[in-house]
Amino acid sequence: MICVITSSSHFETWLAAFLTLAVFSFLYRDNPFYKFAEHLFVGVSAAYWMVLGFWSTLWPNAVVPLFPDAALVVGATPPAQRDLIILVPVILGLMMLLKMVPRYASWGNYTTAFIIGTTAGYSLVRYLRSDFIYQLGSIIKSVIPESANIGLPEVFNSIFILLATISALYYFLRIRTNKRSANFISRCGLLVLMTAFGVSFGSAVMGRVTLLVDRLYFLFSDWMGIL
Amino acid sequence: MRNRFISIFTTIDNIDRRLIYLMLAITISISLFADVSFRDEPSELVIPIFNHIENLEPGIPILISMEYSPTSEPELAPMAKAVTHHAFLAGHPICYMSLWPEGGMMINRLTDQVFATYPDAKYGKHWANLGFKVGGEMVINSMRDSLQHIYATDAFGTSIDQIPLFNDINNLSDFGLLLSFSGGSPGLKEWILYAGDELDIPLAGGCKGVGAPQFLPYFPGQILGLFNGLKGASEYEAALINSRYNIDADMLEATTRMGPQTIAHLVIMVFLVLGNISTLALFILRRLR
Amino acid sequence: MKRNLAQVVLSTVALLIVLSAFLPDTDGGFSGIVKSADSYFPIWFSIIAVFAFVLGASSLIGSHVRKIKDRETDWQYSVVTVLSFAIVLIVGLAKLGGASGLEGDVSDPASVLGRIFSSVLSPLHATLFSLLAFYMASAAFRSFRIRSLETTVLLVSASIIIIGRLPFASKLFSFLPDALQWLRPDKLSLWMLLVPNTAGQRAVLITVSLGVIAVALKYILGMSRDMFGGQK
Amino acid sequence: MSSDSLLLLITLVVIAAAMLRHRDRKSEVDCIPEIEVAVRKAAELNRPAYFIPGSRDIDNIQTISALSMLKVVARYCAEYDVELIIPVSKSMVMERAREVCNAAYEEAGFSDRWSSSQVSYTTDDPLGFVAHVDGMIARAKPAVCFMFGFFAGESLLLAESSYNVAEVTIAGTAVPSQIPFFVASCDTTLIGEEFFAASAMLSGNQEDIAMLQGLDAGKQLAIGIILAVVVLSYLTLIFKPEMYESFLTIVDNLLHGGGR
Repeated sequence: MICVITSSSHFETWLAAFLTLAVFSFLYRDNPFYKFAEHLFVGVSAAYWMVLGFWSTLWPNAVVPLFPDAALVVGATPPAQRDLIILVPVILGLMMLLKMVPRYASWGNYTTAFIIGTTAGYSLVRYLRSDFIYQLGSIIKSVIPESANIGLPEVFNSIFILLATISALYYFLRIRTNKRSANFISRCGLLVLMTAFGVSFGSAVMGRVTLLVDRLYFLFSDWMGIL
Repeated sequence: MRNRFISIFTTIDNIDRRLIYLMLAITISISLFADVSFRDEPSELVIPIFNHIENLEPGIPILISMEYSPTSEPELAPMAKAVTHHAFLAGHPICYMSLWPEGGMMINRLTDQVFATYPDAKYGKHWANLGFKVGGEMVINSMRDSLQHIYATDAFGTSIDQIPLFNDINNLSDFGLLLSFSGGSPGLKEWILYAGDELDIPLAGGCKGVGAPQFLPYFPGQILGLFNGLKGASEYEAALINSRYNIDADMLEATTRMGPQTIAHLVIMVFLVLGNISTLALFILRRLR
Repeated sequence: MKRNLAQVVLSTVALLIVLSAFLPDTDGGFSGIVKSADSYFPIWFSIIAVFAFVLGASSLIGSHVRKIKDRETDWQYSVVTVLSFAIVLIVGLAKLGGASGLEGDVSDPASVLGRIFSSVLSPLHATLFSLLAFYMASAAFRSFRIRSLETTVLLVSASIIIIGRLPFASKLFSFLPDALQWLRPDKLSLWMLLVPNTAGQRAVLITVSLGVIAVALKYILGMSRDMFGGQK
Repeated sequence: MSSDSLLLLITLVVIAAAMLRHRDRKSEVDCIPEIEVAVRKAAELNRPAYFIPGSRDIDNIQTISALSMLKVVARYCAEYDVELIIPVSKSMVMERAREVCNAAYEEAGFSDRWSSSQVSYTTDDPLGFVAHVDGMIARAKPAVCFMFGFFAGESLLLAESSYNVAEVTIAGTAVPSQIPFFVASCDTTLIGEEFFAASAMLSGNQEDIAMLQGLDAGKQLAIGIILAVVVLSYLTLIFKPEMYESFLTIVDNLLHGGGR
């Protein structure tokens, strides 16, 4: 038994190493190994997410509320009663499938309407509250003094943040009019944005290199065993 | 003469991208084999965390919440490992938990590895694993009131009443330090908003290199300290090496990985400098005409 | 007519959600209904998304089967996709290999699906992400140049951060006099992360949130022409 | 009702009012010529154009916005007779993209140039999707790649692969952490809000211009609020320092949640 486990985990390491190399080979150019890995990736992951959707979304949230006994299949306690409201999304889902039948395709529009409606509603509320108001609050708090006595560096930083933010906002206000006529403030705003982008880019380098080192470590140590 | 320079710099200017890839891969591989490593220095971001654990009375438990998945493991696991080493050596029991479904697997991988080096470490006394609980900030909220309320058993199904580590723990306030190593949401941000800001216990955490801009503003007001990517972990390990503990530097993952990491940063910088020298040279040479 | 009805559905659903953000938290009455609708919708969406898988799967498998039938270039690889898709689907839906059969967790690491995840998907994810290290190097080499003020700013700010992350960054510049210690890349990178970066990020976040709000309002107020099949 | 609801409501009303106030502003709108130029280039080279509408589902507003951009791009492709390929990562996006393109080609009067198989679903996994699209792009050698919508870590994977083969790459996203990668790698990048505004600018519909008005009103409101509070805070600090504590509490309540 132990022998079977080690040999199969051996196989898994080889498979992982092969796929790692196949993906790396794409850096040189497209080739049969990459094509294989890519097509395997698509097939496996598409099915994987569908299976996950079926067992962790559809079964507990749609099948069980409609047929309480279905809970027994996955070893859960059945709910006390049916929850017929779940018929609404089920019907909406089926209506969307009608899009495959040209004659009834327009029925799917109601599903689209429902989906875009919820997306618009949630986005509106979430972005209004946790982005617009929240960020406005953060900017104001980092700019106004916390108490009457503050040091010179804090004053410098808060004035800097104030000017930088306003000029960046101003850049977005001006984009609609002709770019060539962009004035000094919006040019400064663009520079603020570019600084922020440079900082983000630089911060991300570290993380990605860490991942690369880890992959090479896997190849040399776990697979080849030469490290 | 001038034309020759122009052609040389034009070549540098348009280096085949594959040459950059190759150089990066070769230098990282060589530095892996050559065991290149650089001694880091503890920074102001991690020193408060280290000192806090040092000054905590032995026996007071620490909570580590691991919110990451295999993709961000290389960046975040070294932090959790470094803290685990330190807490164990300083005599603090550690309780692990996760708000991510993949977290359970991450905890097992980490504890298997770290505690294998300490033969006298005992599950239930020195460390315990509460596993993953679904609910994000709701989990944190309930833990604030009662730990037993949300975690009846540990990750392996043992009732937590039977685990000695939990004898004196009723809720989050009974921990000496809360740590969240987070690769996304829910994670450190939720811990700050729902535990750190609400309770009077120190909170610290770690994030990926890309996440630093998001969390730095919370320092030092709302978080004690921050592990900023792999560099944060290696800084913490530097503090550990400099300390009273007799720890084998080879066991410390971030310090060994930081060598190739540094080389890669240098290679990227060299290419940036080369590119700009060629831009500048071409600009001047063309002006000379 | 049908199109108008669909717009009514869209606006009603969206307004219910917006309303629930402004109503007090009570159980009964009108606001109770609105609040419960608000908590139902995300689950409904995920249920509909599972139904949509049928559309996606039929498109994916349909196109690959057609490729195999017509013996198009690279049709052999389509066999890989179709086969792996079918195998994983069967293995996963039947929860094969798990400790407790159908009662077990679908992503149980011991099940066949769990093992496929850890030996196929996990290394593929990790390797694709690690390619980014190479891509970042080549993209930076190409575009971080002193050609214009904007790209110079990109170059300088990214370089300071990269150098600031070196373990010996603080020693490298220790020759600086005390008054100029703030120019050390490790200190400077921290300042850049906290001050200019914060300002830029917040400006982006505020304008993005305005963009989202305006787009959402456009659909809710029925001002969009490209909603239901265009101008038929 | 939480204390920030007042400001929430004011913002909403200001933006909505600005959107509903019709006014002809066509002359002020600057188009984004790069998109049409890119499609024309594809026509000259007789190579296809790729459009990637992000890697998230339709419950993300950026995906919906990307589909509005798709309509604009599809119309150009129909007119210039450029083959448009749209790989997508979600089934519902596939459905919407097909409808949008169908409508765009019909409006342009070239329904015969469109087939719904040009939109293809791959996998829900964002990285699996990108791995496949990278492969497709390397083989098909498109002249133009458009990347609009929500992208996470996969942004640079797409951007670099398309840069290597395509003549022109144009991207637009509102994900702050991914904008730097597009800026570094693509020929043209629509940053954050520009991405939402772009489809409106290009379509030139009266309704879309109304949306731009809403956007501008929001930004003016934001700048106004920031300046007003800052000026007030310094005035309080100078003339009534003893009131400063309570002033801070009021600000805190109004902007609830804006914790630092």
